[in-house]
Amino acid sequence: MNLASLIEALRLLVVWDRELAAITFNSLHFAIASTLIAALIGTPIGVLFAFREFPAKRSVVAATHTLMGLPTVVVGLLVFSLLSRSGPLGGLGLMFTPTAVIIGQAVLALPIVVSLVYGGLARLDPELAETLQTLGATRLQRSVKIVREGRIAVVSAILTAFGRVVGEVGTAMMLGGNIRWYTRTITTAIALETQKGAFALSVALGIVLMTVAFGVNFGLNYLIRFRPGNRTI
Amino acid sequence: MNLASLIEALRLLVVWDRELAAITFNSLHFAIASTLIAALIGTPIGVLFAFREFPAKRSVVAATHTLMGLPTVVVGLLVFSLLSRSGPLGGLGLMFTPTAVIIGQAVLALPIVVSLVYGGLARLDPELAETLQTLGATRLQRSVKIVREGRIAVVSAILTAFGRVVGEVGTAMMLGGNIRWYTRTITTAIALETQKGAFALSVALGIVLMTVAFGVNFGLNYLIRFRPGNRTI
Amino acid sequence: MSPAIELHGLRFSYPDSGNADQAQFGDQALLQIESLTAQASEIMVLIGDNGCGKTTLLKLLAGLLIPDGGSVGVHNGPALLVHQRPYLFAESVYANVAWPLRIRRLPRHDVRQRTLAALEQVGLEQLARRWAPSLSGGEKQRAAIARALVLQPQVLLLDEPTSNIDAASIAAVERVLRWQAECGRSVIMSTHNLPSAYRLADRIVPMKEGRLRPVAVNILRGWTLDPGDEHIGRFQVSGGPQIFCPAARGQYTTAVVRMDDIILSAEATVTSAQNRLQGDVRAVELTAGELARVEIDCGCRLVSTVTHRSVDQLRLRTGSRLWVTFKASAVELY
Amino acid sequence: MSPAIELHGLRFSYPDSGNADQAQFGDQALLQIESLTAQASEIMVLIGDNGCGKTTLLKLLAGLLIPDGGSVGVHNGPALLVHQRPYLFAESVYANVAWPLRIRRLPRHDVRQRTLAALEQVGLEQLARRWAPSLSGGEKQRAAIARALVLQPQVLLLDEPTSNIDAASIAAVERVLRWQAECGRSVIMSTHNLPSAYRLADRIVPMKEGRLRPVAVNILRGWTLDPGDEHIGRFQVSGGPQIFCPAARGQYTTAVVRMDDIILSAEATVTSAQNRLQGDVRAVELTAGELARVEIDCGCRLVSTVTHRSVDQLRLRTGSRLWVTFKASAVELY
Amino acid sequence: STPPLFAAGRRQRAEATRLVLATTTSTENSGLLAELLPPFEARHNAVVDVIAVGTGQALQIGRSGDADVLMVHAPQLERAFVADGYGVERVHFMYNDFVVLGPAEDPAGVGGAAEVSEAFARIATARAEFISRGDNSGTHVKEREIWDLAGADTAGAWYREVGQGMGAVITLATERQAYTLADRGTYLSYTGDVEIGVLFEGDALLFNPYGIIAVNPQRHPHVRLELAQALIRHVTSSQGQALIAGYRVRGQQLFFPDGD
Ligand SMILES: Nc1ncnc2c1ncn2[C@@H]1O[C@H](COP(=O)(O)OP(=O)(O)OP(=O)(O)O)[C@@H](O)[C@H]1O
Ligand SMILES: Nc1ncnc2c1ncn2[C@@H]1O[C@H](COP(=O)(O)OP(=O)(O)OP(=O)(O)O)[C@@H](O)[C@H]1O
Ligand SMILES: [Mg+2]
Ligand SMILES: [Mg+2]
Repeated sequence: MNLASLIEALRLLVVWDRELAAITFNSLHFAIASTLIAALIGTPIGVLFAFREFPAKRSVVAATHTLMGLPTVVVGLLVFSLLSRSGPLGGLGLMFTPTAVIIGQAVLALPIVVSLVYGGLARLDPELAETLQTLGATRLQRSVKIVREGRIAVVSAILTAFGRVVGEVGTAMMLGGNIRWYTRTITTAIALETQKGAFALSVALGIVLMTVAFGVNFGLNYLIRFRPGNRTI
Repeated sequence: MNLASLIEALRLLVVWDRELAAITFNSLHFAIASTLIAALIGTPIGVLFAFREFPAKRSVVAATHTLMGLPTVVVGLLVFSLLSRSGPLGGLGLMFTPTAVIIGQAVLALPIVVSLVYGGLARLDPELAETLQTLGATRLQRSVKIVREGRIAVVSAILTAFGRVVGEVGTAMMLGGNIRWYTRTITTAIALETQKGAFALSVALGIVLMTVAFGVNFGLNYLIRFRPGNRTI
Repeated sequence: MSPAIELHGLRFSYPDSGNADQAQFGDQALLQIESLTAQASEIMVLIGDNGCGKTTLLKLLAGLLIPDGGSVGVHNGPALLVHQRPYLFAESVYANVAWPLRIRRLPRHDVRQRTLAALEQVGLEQLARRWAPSLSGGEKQRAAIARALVLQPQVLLLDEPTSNIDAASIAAVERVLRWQAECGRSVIMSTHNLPSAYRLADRIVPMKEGRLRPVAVNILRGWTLDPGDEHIGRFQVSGGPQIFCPAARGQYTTAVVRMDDIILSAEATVTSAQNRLQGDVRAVELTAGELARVEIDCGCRLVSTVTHRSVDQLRLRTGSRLWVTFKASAVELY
Repeated sequence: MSPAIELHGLRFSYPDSGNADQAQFGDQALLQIESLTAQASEIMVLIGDNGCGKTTLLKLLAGLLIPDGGSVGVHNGPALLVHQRPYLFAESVYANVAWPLRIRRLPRHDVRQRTLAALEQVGLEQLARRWAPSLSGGEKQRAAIARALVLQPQVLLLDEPTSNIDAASIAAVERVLRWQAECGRSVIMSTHNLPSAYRLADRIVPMKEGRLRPVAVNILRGWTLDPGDEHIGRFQVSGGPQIFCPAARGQYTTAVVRMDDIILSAEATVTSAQNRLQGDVRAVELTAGELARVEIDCGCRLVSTVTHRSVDQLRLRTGSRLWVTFKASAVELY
Repeated sequence: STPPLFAAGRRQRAEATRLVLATTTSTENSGLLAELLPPFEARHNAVVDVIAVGTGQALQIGRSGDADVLMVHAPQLERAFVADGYGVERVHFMYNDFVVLGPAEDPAGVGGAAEVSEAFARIATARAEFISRGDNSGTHVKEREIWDLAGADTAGAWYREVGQGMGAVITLATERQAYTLADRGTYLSYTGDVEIGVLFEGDALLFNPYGIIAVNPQRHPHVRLELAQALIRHVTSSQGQALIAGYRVRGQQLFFPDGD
């Protein structure tokens, strides 16, 4: 890598190349969809972990925490063996489609959401749960309120999952196949361009990726984290 | 992938193949070393973020949080451009050595440790910091105590970083080069074997990876998280 | 009147409190209560040393802890607990107090009205728009009480509601609690503030090391009369006799006669003690340690302890007539 | 004696308290104090309504908040604050209390000795091995006090140290604080417990809406004498006269004479008021609202308020002799 | 050095000289290098660290000086590499060939084509799905060469550029039942389920020569030129050539010695 590739990278960004746009769109599409799925399923589970006792909870929590580190290639392998033509769900023909990537990335994001939501909420005041119970809230209402009180933890969990998923390359590559115009994402493209020795596009894509991540984070942080004193009745 | 590869995978595990052992050792070596470096540098920074005010703190914190999602390939690219023979640190000849991988993975782990430590500690009781101050603790003593009080958050941050690093493939591949007996890790080996269509070894390696992650987590969880009532004087 | 709360054979220990804790009370449960009932319209006050189990008992009554044995029955809907260190949601004071109503989907207008009314009851109407975590200690406590009041619960449990609260607000809180009882609701609270306990309680239940002690006695309701004299006061027991008490300015509603200071005699002997009432023995109960507990009806119920020997000498039986004598200074006003 | 704490022209507001808050006190600072000093060996007690700024002032004195203006000077080392809702570390009670010593690298033996001594002072020696978060409310409060005492700070700040604490432990805590003052240390505390305040305070500083009010007066130290009479008591002011007070059993150490109940006269008129003392005017201070504040030395210092007209009629000047009269019931014992 | 708990590597690194070989994936993945290198390592007390990447990246690594010697199969790119002064000399030492893979039904009728350009033209006409490596690898360069010759327009959804290694492309082609161009070595050593077969082979255009190049020490002084040249001598020596000729996977010869 040298100065020339950096300049070329900036040129690509300024011109906003059509292919760059398509790749960025794919990355966002897959990451947002999968994070959303993981958040919808994972947040309630995290709340459950934090405020309910059940047998073997300790082990289940530790297991979930471990699954946070689920290697992308393992998830790739797993989902591959399900969706492959020779696998049980082969008939759906989902292999190497956007859907396959989204499924894989959701699997990746789920334990992150669950574990971080749990971790954050478990540190809330133990009297919160008692207060909600004594005020006669239903289970759903309690969960909603707990999430609201622990919103920093929840948002940060979801953002972490998004960051992980948008930046991962293993499942996107194994399940999407890095097909141009179709399943190619920023990270698989970077991997490809690096393979080719074409660092300019890699750098441009890297910059886009970081910008996306920064933008999303700053926006959400601003919206949710830094408005504690909402004083309207 | 089919039943045959699964059986072959189990055979490899039972026999505990010499190469499997070397690959596992590499993975652990790189991940532990890099996580340790990131923990030593990142924990104090996280404490600082949580309990000290400084200009533009909001932005710095949000930026760090974003860097958690630093794509492995971007880190790979970055460290590559530094360590390459044609880069500023080329003279050290570190490219395609374990050291290069450890540097890359430490870069990857650092924002994770900082951001999660910060996130966890920021949720501690605001009176903790005041109590430490009024009891006359030095800055170092305060930090140590805060980390102790927030040890769940800190341990979980470090474990998360470890999990991320042990399961990542981008930097290990780009900086280590997947050299047999030398820089080949579980994840790069999986990527290689999958390329060859050799799913058996992939699966075996995947199982080892998950076992490592589970083992480390269970152990640490047990040691630190679940002994709150240490009643000895 | 049916009991609002019934509790029988209750046993409770914290699960992982280890042996270090248990050592304190031997091998027995941390909390062990044979029987306790609270009536509707009654204010019951738990008092006792730190760690005697007041908070634990209240949490059991609120259903927040599950007893190891025995039964806890709350009639007329669940009991609502205001914690010793209340948790306020990270939103405005108004939103905190309105929340229990909002989750019950009450009309917006009702929510507003009842919330503001509750805030006014605890004197926080000025702070409705404030962000709850920034309240001062006592303001937080009062906000939590308002958040409970807004639901108009049939059984209200309060854990040291008046600690951290200033005198004026204590009066306001006491007024509110008395009003709750008058509306037919039960109030059970713990406190270390004895004056407040005497002023409020229909029944004071002392606790010690996880056990109930005999309820406090000789608490007389009424009003102080214009002293007339500089150094002696008079207290009109409602529906009962006037008694002499220390001179005191201001209005008091409660007189407590110290049990040990009451002298029983068969004849009306002349002493310097100002209070001399004739009454009938209603009950004699021999207790451990050579002492007996005698309950006398002399217009108002008074209880005294005497030795077993005195019981024999005075021939104390249910129905016996006798004289009850005590000094004005044996009376405390609240 | 040099002041342990000096404070001048202090102004403070919370940074993002928004306009809703400020509205309360106009555009002025939340806390605004012209001057306040505390001596070594002095116990100063802050009293006032919820939200009047007691906690804020204590945090400013402890250096935990930075004033917007003015100066806060603490001599003899930093002031140590025990919070209103103390934070205990998630470890044993012993470890909590020992921690401040351990970080100062004291020898193991000293740590042990001083820690156990501090625990004993607050009556928690039995619970040394307990895990701090599982303590009851009052136990937590006392553990936090022990953790501060162990350092033997020259200036000790306590925010409502006796709320949540049972009567016996309050007595223990009061004993400890008095001992601190006797050892030449300053104690500054806030409380809503007026009896405790009167018993303890060398100076009571009332606060209102972030401002200091004139300090409370007519607080006399001494001891009660054997009553002899049933309905009148006597209180010996230490180094001063005996005064008549309501009959009361038990030992009291403090008598407070209600300022408004003191009558000043040029002649020794005969009234039913029991207390009649002759004294010299030490100061006359005309205040707003047609009232004057008169300080009289009659063996003990007493302060009374009279109208401006009375000042003229009685020709009150510094040095004038006059009679001070008040009823026994104008005296409160603590 | 690895501790005894985990099996030790081939050789004690400490005493050996390190030579970095950047190579195309086919040589490493097929297992050839594991046969070819040990005798060399033993003789020179060296460790050869093999970095298996696409030809494009291998050349890039050589350009940045992070490898001492390259083993690649894109003659045009190799010649440019040497011409630009990055390599000392390109030495041709073996070859194999490319084959066209596709589903057994052969919907485009590739099997009947006379030459490979016609086969590609038929795929384009039928708009049958074709998986392209799309990664500047030797295979990709060859594929583009054939498309140009066939004069076909590859714009369209049927033509899928995936930008992955040969093995992954074979997997993809299997999953999608699509056509692709692969080198015979990788195809034969691919051990997964392959539900596509060789439909066309044997055209002279499908000749796949492998070259070995020492990185130029004038550009990168740290390069171990002598050892690199010793390796080049080894692979072109009669011993080396015999090892290449003798290497079999499932009874099939993958590479053919062709030392200059
Ligand atoms: N979670 C817990 N685990 C173990 N022991 C506990 C726990 N909570 C309280 N205890 C212990 O149980 C006993 C009773 O506690 P409880 O809180 O009911 O006392 P309390 O009467 O409310 O005291 P206070 O007046 O100080 O609030 C105490 O000894 C206390 O230390
Ligand atoms: N962090 C904060 N941000 C904004 N306002 C605050 C904050 N903390 C306290 N206040 C407000 O400042 C005022 C003074 O609070 P402070 O806690 O000093 O009162 P206090 O005298 O200690 O009351 P209490 O007796 O209830 O403890 C109150 O109106 C309170 O609501
Ligand atoms: Mg309690
Ligand atoms: Mg306060």
